[in-house]
Amino acid sequence: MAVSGGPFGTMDGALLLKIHTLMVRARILEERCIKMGRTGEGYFWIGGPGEEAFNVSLGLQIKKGQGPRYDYLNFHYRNSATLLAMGAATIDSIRQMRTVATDPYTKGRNFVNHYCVPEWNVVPVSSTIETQYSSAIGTAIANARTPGDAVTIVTGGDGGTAEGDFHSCLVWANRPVLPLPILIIVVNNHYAISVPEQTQHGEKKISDWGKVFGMAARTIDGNDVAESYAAVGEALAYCRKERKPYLLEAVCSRLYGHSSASGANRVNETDCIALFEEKLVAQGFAKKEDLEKVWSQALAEVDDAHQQVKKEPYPSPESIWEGVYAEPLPPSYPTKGGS
Amino acid sequence: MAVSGGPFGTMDGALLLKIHTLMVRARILEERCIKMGRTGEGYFWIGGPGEEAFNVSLGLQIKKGQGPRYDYLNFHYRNSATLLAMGAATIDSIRQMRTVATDPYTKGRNFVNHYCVPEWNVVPVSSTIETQYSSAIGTAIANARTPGDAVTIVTGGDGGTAEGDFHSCLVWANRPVLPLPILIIVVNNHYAISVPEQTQHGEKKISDWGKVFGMAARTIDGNDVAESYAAVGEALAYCRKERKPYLLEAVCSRLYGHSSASGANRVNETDCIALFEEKLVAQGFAKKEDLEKVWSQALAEVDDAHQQVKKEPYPSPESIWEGVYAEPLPPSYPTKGGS
Amino acid sequence: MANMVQAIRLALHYGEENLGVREIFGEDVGPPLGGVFTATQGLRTAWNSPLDERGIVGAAMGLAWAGFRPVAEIQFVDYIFNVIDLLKLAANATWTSGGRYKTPMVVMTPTGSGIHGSIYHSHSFDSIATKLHGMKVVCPSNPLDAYGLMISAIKDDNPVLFLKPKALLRVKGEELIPGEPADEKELRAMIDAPIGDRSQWKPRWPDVKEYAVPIGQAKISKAGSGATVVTHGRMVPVALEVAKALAAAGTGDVEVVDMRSLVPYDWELIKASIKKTGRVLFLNEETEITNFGEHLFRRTVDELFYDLKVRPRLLCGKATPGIGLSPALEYATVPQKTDVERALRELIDEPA
Amino acid sequence: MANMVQAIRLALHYGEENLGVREIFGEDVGPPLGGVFTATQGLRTAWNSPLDERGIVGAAMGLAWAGFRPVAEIQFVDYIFNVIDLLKLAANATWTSGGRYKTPMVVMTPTGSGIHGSIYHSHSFDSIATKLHGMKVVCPSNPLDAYGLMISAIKDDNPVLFLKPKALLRVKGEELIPGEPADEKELRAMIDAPIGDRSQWKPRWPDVKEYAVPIGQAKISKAGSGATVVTHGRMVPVALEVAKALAAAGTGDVEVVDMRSLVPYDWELIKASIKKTGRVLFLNEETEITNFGEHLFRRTVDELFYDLKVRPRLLCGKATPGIGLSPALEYATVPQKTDVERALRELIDEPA
Ligand SMILES: Cc1ncc(C[n+]2csc(CCOP(=O)(O)OP(=O)(O)O)c2C)c(N)n1
Ligand SMILES: Cc1ncc(C[n+]2csc(CCOP(=O)(O)OP(=O)(O)O)c2C)c(N)n1
Ligand SMILES: [Mg+2]
Ligand SMILES: [Mg+2]
Repeated sequence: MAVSGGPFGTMDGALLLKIHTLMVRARILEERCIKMGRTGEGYFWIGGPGEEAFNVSLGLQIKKGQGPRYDYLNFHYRNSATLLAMGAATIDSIRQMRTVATDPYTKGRNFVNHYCVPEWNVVPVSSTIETQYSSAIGTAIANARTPGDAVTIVTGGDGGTAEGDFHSCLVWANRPVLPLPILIIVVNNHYAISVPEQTQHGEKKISDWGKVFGMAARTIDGNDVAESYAAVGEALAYCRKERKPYLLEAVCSRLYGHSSASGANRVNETDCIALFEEKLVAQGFAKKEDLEKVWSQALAEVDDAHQQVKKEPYPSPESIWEGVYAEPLPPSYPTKGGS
Repeated sequence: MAVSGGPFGTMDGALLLKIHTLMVRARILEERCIKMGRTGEGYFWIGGPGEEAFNVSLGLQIKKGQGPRYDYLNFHYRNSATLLAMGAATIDSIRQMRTVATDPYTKGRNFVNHYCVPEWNVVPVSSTIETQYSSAIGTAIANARTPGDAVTIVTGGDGGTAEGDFHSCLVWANRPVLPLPILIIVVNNHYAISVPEQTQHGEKKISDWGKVFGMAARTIDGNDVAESYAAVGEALAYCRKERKPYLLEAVCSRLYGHSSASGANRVNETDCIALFEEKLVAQGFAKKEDLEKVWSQALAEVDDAHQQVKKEPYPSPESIWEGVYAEPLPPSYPTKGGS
Repeated sequence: MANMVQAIRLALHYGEENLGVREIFGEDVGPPLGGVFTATQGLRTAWNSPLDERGIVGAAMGLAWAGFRPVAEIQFVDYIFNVIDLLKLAANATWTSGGRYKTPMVVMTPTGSGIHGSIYHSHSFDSIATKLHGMKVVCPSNPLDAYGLMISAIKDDNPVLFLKPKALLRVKGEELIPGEPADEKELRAMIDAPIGDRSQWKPRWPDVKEYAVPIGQAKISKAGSGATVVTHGRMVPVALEVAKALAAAGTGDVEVVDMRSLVPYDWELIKASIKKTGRVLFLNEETEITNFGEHLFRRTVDELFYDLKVRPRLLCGKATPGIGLSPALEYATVPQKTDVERALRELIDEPA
Repeated sequence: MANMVQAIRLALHYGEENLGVREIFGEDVGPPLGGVFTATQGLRTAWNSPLDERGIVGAAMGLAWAGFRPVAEIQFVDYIFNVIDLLKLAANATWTSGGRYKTPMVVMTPTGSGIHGSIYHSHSFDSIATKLHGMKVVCPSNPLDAYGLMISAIKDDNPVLFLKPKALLRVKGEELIPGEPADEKELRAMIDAPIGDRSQWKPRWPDVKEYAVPIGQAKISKAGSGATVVTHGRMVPVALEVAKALAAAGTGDVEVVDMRSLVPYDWELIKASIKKTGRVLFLNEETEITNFGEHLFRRTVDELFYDLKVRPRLLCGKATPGIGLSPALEYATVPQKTDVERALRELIDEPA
């Protein structure tokens, strides 16, 4: 039986195994997408393998729903495990990877892991680094104006903190006339594509940006489930109650490099799932065989989904005209592409 | 005779009186420009009355010359006293205010106090708030690459620190692979046009931005000549020697409001010249009458210059085509403004 | 009659009371100033932002996605060029999300020259604005249209860029806004903040009514059969003045089309006018290398080549890096009345 | 033969050794990557910047004013839209300063579609680029021109925007760069970094020679007398392929004009070609509402109306908010070979 206390504190076995399953499902899904990129079934791949410990911990503690009484999520392109933890379907990411018309996020228009879920306040993920830290200002103002405990969450990478949008987010989050209930997350994987963080960033820790305002800020080991789950819980509780900002830096691995552009090959960094499984077994929360079953089930899930998606149609050429505006295109809008 | 030590420390009488004269000349010049705006002899006015103590202290300690072995100056539109301290002619500002062709900074094209002096490394002042903090990165890299003790100096306001360019400047100044010899100055007059600093800025002090990097940073009373002169000296010495950045916040008055758009009326804030004169007299560095003579001489100087400028021609319509490129316009460049 | 800033203020007031506008913000937009041109004076939901255009547009996007129908201001269009990426994101969010997200937000900003604004208070923005596909772009030439376009912009479920011609902001209208007091002194006393201390001041709002100028509808400001001028914003009164003078002198019968919406634009109305007159001048303030008028010009040649009596014309700004402050420089750079006269003369006089 | 990234790399090498280039930088521009397309691999003065386009362009401006002749990279033109204000400052500094400051800097950036780049790796930028008056804008269609244009860009005393067509970066040239080894395998072994650990690697540079393609000079890529296509960058090989096929089939004699420089552009050459053929198609990838081709189109009508046998044409991208990833979407949005064929057919077949 599970040892109480220990490395997982008050987290119970059911929660731990739920987290484990989500982490594995996310990993298997990303590995499938990488493969689809390699075989030419999809194009560019970018995603979150290596961030599952942190991202699942985040996804499970979000107040999910539509409108300003719920959390707003301004994500970047590595939050697949967060989406799965929120309840997203594996198949939808495979749809986006294959660019089929049934891709519910972008209709086959955007790269994989560029989500958009209005029902859960997941605003459109954009490839433009750091702009989500600017739009997060707006969703956080909406949360601030609305009675209740909903907050805005924004995620991005270490490299992106060099952009002015990160500055804007910090400045606006700390406005004396309206402090914002916003959890500002930076996932530090120590690289921006090929550029090592320590060559370009003079901050000792990214969370040191909080010192300017004396704001709540912390750096954690995002490869550790227990630390991540507790830190996200604490930070969210603070934002929800105090209606103030919190800066959370999570140090994570980047297990398949930056993206398919750099080969998407497995690298030798800490694997948060392996680490977690070791502890689960050591503490008696699970047996090795149980955990292996989780992997094979996740694989079967992805296989099924993949088979299904292969039968689905690609978007039609004419569909480019859908959604230019919220209403249909005016009849005299130029659509010929010239004369 | 002058009291040694006292509020002026080691500054000698000659230096103090030189500073005083420059401050007065700058004030009189700005007041003339304000008047020219009112009478329709010029258009928009913006400038630096109230910042003379700090700006003269800065101007006198610049390593002046052309090229990367000298200091680069990335100024905003309130540095008139710095320019005069560097040796600029009063008449040139009046030329710019009247938009005559002899305006050496911009040929009658830009607002007053938008300088540009290639011989002294004063790069073109632009109305766009905070962009000088981005171009300063480049001039500072040039200084860093060049043996010697030259540095880059950049100035701007408190409000502008909310822009991302301020962030870029801090990040690049503190890059581990190439720290920059740059004096990053923020003149805090507590307002951005009509918006009070304390409503929008959660930092206790603007110099707290230095805490992110543990960089040298300080806030001073920019209305005080002795404190300003010493602080600029210390900060410049640090940058020159250590080849590292320094963040200096100078709290100053905004004696005629934001600009002519807000009326350019005198407001009730500390007047650095009055303060300085009191101390000069109290410490025996000057008599009241001597100081009054400085004012009347400055007025005469401005009167003469103004009379001269009135005789000078405005730029010709065709001159709009000069300087589009570094070389003459290619013959087939479209110049008709349409068909 | 209300001038254009008053008209915009009244529309924003109508918007916050009746159309769900919950946040109006930007640099100096809240008290005490209420906007550098006073367009937001006295509004209940107007507030000051940090000096940060990226934060302003980012905030507007987020608020739009949350359904708050924000109206954000960029203090001058000259200072919009560091947020083109964010405007693009606002414009493409609906399309990118496969139609699932709406981005109902208004970004308003003073545009154009004519106030001795020098290099950074004289910019026009039409060609870039019309390239932010998914964004609607409007530009009124008079207070009543400003009122009606702002109400449409607020109600629209797409992002709308509302360009305010700087030089027309203080020009009074010729038609009353529905609900506006007939006496303009009374209006001023009701809604203009007093000079000096205004900390205790509150506006008394007239009971203005909904009046929408549909986005995408141009207007024939003056009918004519001899030639068409297609223009917008600050150039409308100039074109009208010239057209009326020609009519009075009996030397030309010019139709003036005020586009009002740049995108989507009223191609049907423009086309009908050109078909009728067979002669057309496209007129705007922006510089000539890649000018929005060139798009209209090209489409005219594409679709109306055989209806044209003479080749179409463009009159616009010179392709200089800026507009100089000394008046001779500005006048040589941006079309002036005499330039419009000359262009129209040539257009009319050319044998068919 | 060198491909386009190799050609650019050789030109930059020539620049740092002979033309005073002292800083080459941008995101991933230095070791180990040497640029996401390897355009800066092995260069002595290439270094990595923070992930901050504003800092990159700001640094370039400051370095230019200090005489360091920087070459800065924006990783993709899709990520240039947050620095338009800074590019404008770089472009207007000479004019604003009354001609006293020069701003010799190069900003290079991959442009256009054709690599399944989806919404943010498919942008074109021509119309905004050509509106940054004071900036020069070039865009090569083959390695030798890329080499020659980069050398001219480096030598120029004005800021130059160097647009690199993404889809052509790996396409080999048909002409040798002066000094390039004849064997392309040898070139690769000399200047391409090895796969895997490259910490010890150093390039062996061939002794390339100065070769400048003057900015402002277009080129006739294929002569013809029946119709003119004016194009640049990625559309040049497409136009050439179609033109050659038409010639081979004896169904059309098309002249292909490769602009190479967008601003200042070679109006004399374009004009002469249109005068000769009387038929012209402007072809580019960018979206159609306010498209740089529309500027050229308008000028053609202004100056060559009576030389035209039939109305001029524009073929360009559709005015959608983005270019979709699924191939059918991209192909429906950006001109493809079949579209060019159809447009040229119509142009040629229309009775004069
Ligand atoms: C504005 C912008 N600039 C450049 C890029 C190209 N780019 C894509 S990902 C990336 C690195 C991001 O690094 P980091 O912020 O650390 O996030 P990570 O990918 O490591 O999670 C870059 C430079 C971009 N997408 N957007
Ligand atoms: C990018 C930009 N946004 C807005 C403006 C309009 N503007 C001119 S001065 C100013 C306030 C500047 O305040 P601060 O930075 O405190 O400097 P100060 O004028 O007080 O010295 C504003 C908003 C501008 N010039 N540039
Ligand atoms: Mg990273
Ligand atoms: Mg200030």
